[in-house]
Amino acid sequence: MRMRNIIYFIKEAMKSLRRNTLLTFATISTASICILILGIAVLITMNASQFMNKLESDVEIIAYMEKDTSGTQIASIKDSIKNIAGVKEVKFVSCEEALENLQESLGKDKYDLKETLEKNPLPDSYQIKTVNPHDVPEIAKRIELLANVKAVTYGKGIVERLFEVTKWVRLVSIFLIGLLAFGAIFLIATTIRLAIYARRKEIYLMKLIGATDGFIRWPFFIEGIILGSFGAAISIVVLALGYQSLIVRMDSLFFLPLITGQDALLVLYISLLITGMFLGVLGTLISINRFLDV
Amino acid sequence: MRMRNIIYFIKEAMKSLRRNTLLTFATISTASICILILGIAVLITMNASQFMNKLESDVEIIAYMEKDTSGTQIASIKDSIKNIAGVKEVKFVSCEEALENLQESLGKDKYDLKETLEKNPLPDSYQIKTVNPHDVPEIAKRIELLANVKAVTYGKGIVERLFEVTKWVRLVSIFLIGLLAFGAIFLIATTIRLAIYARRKEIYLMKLIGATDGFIRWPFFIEGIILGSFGAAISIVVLALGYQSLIVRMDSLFFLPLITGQDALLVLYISLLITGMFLGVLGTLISINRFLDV
Amino acid sequence: MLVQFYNVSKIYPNGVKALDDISLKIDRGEFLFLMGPSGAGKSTLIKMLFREEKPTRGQIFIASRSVVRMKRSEIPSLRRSMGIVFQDFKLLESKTVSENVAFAMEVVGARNHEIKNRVPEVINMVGLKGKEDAFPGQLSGGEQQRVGIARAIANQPLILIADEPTGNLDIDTSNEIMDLLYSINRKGTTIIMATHAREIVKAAHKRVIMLEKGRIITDDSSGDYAL
Amino acid sequence: MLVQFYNVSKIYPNGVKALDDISLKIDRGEFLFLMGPSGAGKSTLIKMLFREEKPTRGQIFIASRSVVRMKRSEIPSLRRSMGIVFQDFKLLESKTVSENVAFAMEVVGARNHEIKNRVPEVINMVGLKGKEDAFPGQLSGGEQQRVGIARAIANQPLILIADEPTGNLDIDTSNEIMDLLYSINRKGTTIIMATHAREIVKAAHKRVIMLEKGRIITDDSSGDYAL
Ligand SMILES: Nc1ncnc2c1ncn2[C@@H]1O[C@H](COP(=O)(O)OP(=O)(O)OP(=O)(O)O)[C@@H](O)[C@H]1O
Ligand SMILES: Nc1ncnc2c1ncn2[C@@H]1O[C@H](COP(=O)(O)OP(=O)(O)OP(=O)(O)O)[C@@H](O)[C@H]1O
Ligand SMILES: [Mg+2]
Ligand SMILES: [Mg+2]
Repeated sequence: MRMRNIIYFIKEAMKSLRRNTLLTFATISTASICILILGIAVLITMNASQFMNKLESDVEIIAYMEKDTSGTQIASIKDSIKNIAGVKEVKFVSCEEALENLQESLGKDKYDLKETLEKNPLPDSYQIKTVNPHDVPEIAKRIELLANVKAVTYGKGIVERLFEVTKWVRLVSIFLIGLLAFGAIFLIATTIRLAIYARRKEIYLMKLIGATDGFIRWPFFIEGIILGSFGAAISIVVLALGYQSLIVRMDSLFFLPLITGQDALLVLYISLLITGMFLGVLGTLISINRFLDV
Repeated sequence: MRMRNIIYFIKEAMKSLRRNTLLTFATISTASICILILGIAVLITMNASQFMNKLESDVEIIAYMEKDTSGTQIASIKDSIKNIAGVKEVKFVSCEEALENLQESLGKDKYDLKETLEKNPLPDSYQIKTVNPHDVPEIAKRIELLANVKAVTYGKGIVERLFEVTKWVRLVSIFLIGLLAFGAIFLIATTIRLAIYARRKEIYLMKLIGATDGFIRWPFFIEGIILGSFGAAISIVVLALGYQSLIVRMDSLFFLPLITGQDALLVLYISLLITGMFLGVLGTLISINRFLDV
Repeated sequence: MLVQFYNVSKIYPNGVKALDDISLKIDRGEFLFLMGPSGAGKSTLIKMLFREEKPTRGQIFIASRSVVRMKRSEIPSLRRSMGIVFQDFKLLESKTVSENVAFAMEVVGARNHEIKNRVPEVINMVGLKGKEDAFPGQLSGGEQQRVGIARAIANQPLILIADEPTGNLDIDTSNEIMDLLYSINRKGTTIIMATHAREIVKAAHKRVIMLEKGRIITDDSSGDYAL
Repeated sequence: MLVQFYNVSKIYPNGVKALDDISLKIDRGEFLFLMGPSGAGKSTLIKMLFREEKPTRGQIFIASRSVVRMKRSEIPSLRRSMGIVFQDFKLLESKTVSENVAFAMEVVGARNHEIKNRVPEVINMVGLKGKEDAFPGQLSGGEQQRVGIARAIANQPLILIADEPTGNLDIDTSNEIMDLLYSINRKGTTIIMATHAREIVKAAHKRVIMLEKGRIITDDSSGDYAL
């Protein structure tokens, strides 16, 4: 396509956007609402996913030692555990620390366990984290086989439940994002189709005086791009401002941190912009052809 | 309005729905997608809210007795606790049961605490549930003042966090439902406006040959009602089928029970139907007037 | 006096002066031709009668009611007292020929059996028997124009306003339509007709008003039209 | 031979037989009037030429190319070789008078400076100077019709097809437009014009084809038209 034509088509597109105000307004606002909702859904999913990763990564294995294991044996067990593929971190918890923790969980300063107990009934132990939390049950089984390991726990039951929950949350959110994306495509395409329908006689006439399909399509395409990206831009501004103020307000929830990485957000915003542009063109593409057959 | 007119307007509406297939299809599908998404959001919120209620209602106060409290004293403490306003349930846990529970949490059959310990270090206690979980900190304070109560715990810190989280989840979901509802109104109204825009010349002409505003409006209103409720009906069918199959599939998550009460669902579905109808009329109402001023 | 124009001027929002100080009286039962070159203001004058356009200056009375000061809610009843043939037909695209004619009667609240009888009758009068179920898009130009005429006469209006009603008709069909209009006129309907068809006007011997550049240049009641 | 019709019939999807076994030859440079009563099939015949409608039976050749068997992608170039005045004008509502005319030139890929020169020229030719920036909705019926004519002649087409181009024009303006068409014809453009204006046809002494009920009833090359 020659340069002259591109300029011509852009001019035509701008003119028609200005003259069909109702159609322009309807399409831009539809696009921005759809993309805003889609963007919010993606943000929520991103945050939920980060939170679930955090929950999952908290899952750890505790391996209890036999009561009469010697210091060197304990050290060699550490090496054996570290050698298991998928183990990320191994931390030693002495029996004294364990008692301290137990004391704490029962209510510190209320009962003095050490006072009540003549000797510490708890064993030394290792806390083990895995690279992939889903490997926990597998790795726990292998640690249990090591010499001098008396027992292994990892919140059996609870962990499986947690994984079951996160699996479902992920599935449902993918499904929802998919549904919203489909909805956005469909709604934007429908609005564009109605806007083009309102101008069907114009298209018909253009064909009658000899315009090629391409000649008619190009300005509509450019309109689609402008409408889609303009709508997306509006929604991105709203989303960015809203999310920023949410971050400030939810500061109290330090234990439930929101995604604040500017990189991740930037990627999201750019993707939304591209989505808008793409939907604008796609909507035009699937709508205009049925009016071109003259 | 006379009966004859109602019948006439309904006939006109049906005819125009049949003849403007593209507009009919666009409006129905927009309405059904918007209402489907709104319905899914409400369902998710209802389930999340039920889940959060369950989490919150799990919060309980444990009141530890002094070691040397007599049986009658313990019984009288129970009465004192029950007399506190807002207390729902009081359950006695003897020191033996408490030890059993501790044993369990350390890994049953791995350590025999009873064997290691010479005497039980744990006290008798009461587990207390409140009518409103948010009263827990307040009530805990009052229990602590009772005679023979050595200490009171209720997961301080964790409970406050839980309440903070549920507060935010509730806020965010109300906001989202609001946004989606607004989006649905706007998108449906926009589609209807475009559909009416495509027929603006017809309306203009009707006015020119002497039709009153009401005479023109009525068939459009009826169309709005039909389109809105038909769109809603489609989305309700999809929603009901989808949710039913989800209930079956998520059966494994017995600890995260979905709302299955047919009453609650029926109320939801009927509300969605009314919403659809209402949006159809509202969209028509705000759209048609600007084309009537001839 | 049925229609009175007092010093009516019309300046469109874009500054075009379409009518310039028009004063005019039309009697009940008259048959009036409006002539003049393209762009003289004929359609503008006609649009004033049923308030599609409002004059910029001046007063218009129809049956002693001021069309200019009329409330919005009174406009429908004004229009219902008239039958209007539009220069560009203005048919309802999504209704058939019968439905287009019936619609005009439904608007005035005619009874069902009246509509059922009258619609085929007027369709027949304009020579469109057999086209009852066609949509406007399936008709020739002249056929569409005649649907517009049928619609305008269906309600037996007090005033019939016709803007170039024979522009797309051959001479024979034109003559048939004119005969129809004369007979309606004889039954008491006042008719105002804008036209370019000199042959018709010459043969009619009715009052002719010539417009040019928005002004009345001749108002010849005798109908001895000559150009 | 520029245009050839061989036994062309057209039956519309609703069963109406608009053309019935039409055979016809039109030479390069001819000026042809199509006449006949309303609904005779004039517009249908015209629509065949630029393939707005396809014949149900028969063959049509224009400049030796079959219009019937033409591929979809060849249609634009066929239409670009023609100028078309439509019975219902078919102006672009959202473009001004100038833009409407310019658009027809942009479609054929004319250069910018050509467009800038030619557009005011043809607008002037049809007597619409001063209306360049008006939108079609701001024009009188006859002015709209002349925009359609200006658009059709802008590209100096090989064939000019005009469907009732003077239906909304007074006699003086009609004569000016006809003079314009004759001069275009003299420069070599073939003109096919459907009309009801007997005065024009009588004065022209050109070939006249009379249609009735979809059939050619007379084809009078002498132009000694009489009815
Ligand atoms: N809506 C409008 N806005 C601006 N100018 C207009 C409008 N309608 C008509 N005009 C202008 O007003 C003048 C008179 O127009 P009008 O339609 O009354 O002419 P007319 O006598 O009916 O002509 P014709 O015989 O061609 O139909 C013309 O110059 C026209 O361009
Ligand atoms: N799209 C269509 N579908 C069905 N029938 C049609 C269609 N277009 C035209 N007709 C019918 O075909 C016949 C010829 O129509 P056409 O438009 O060719 O007439 P015409 O000679 O141009 O008449 P006019 O002088 O009134 O414009 C008419 O009876 C008309 O009703
Ligand atoms: Mg006019
Ligand atoms: Mg025709």
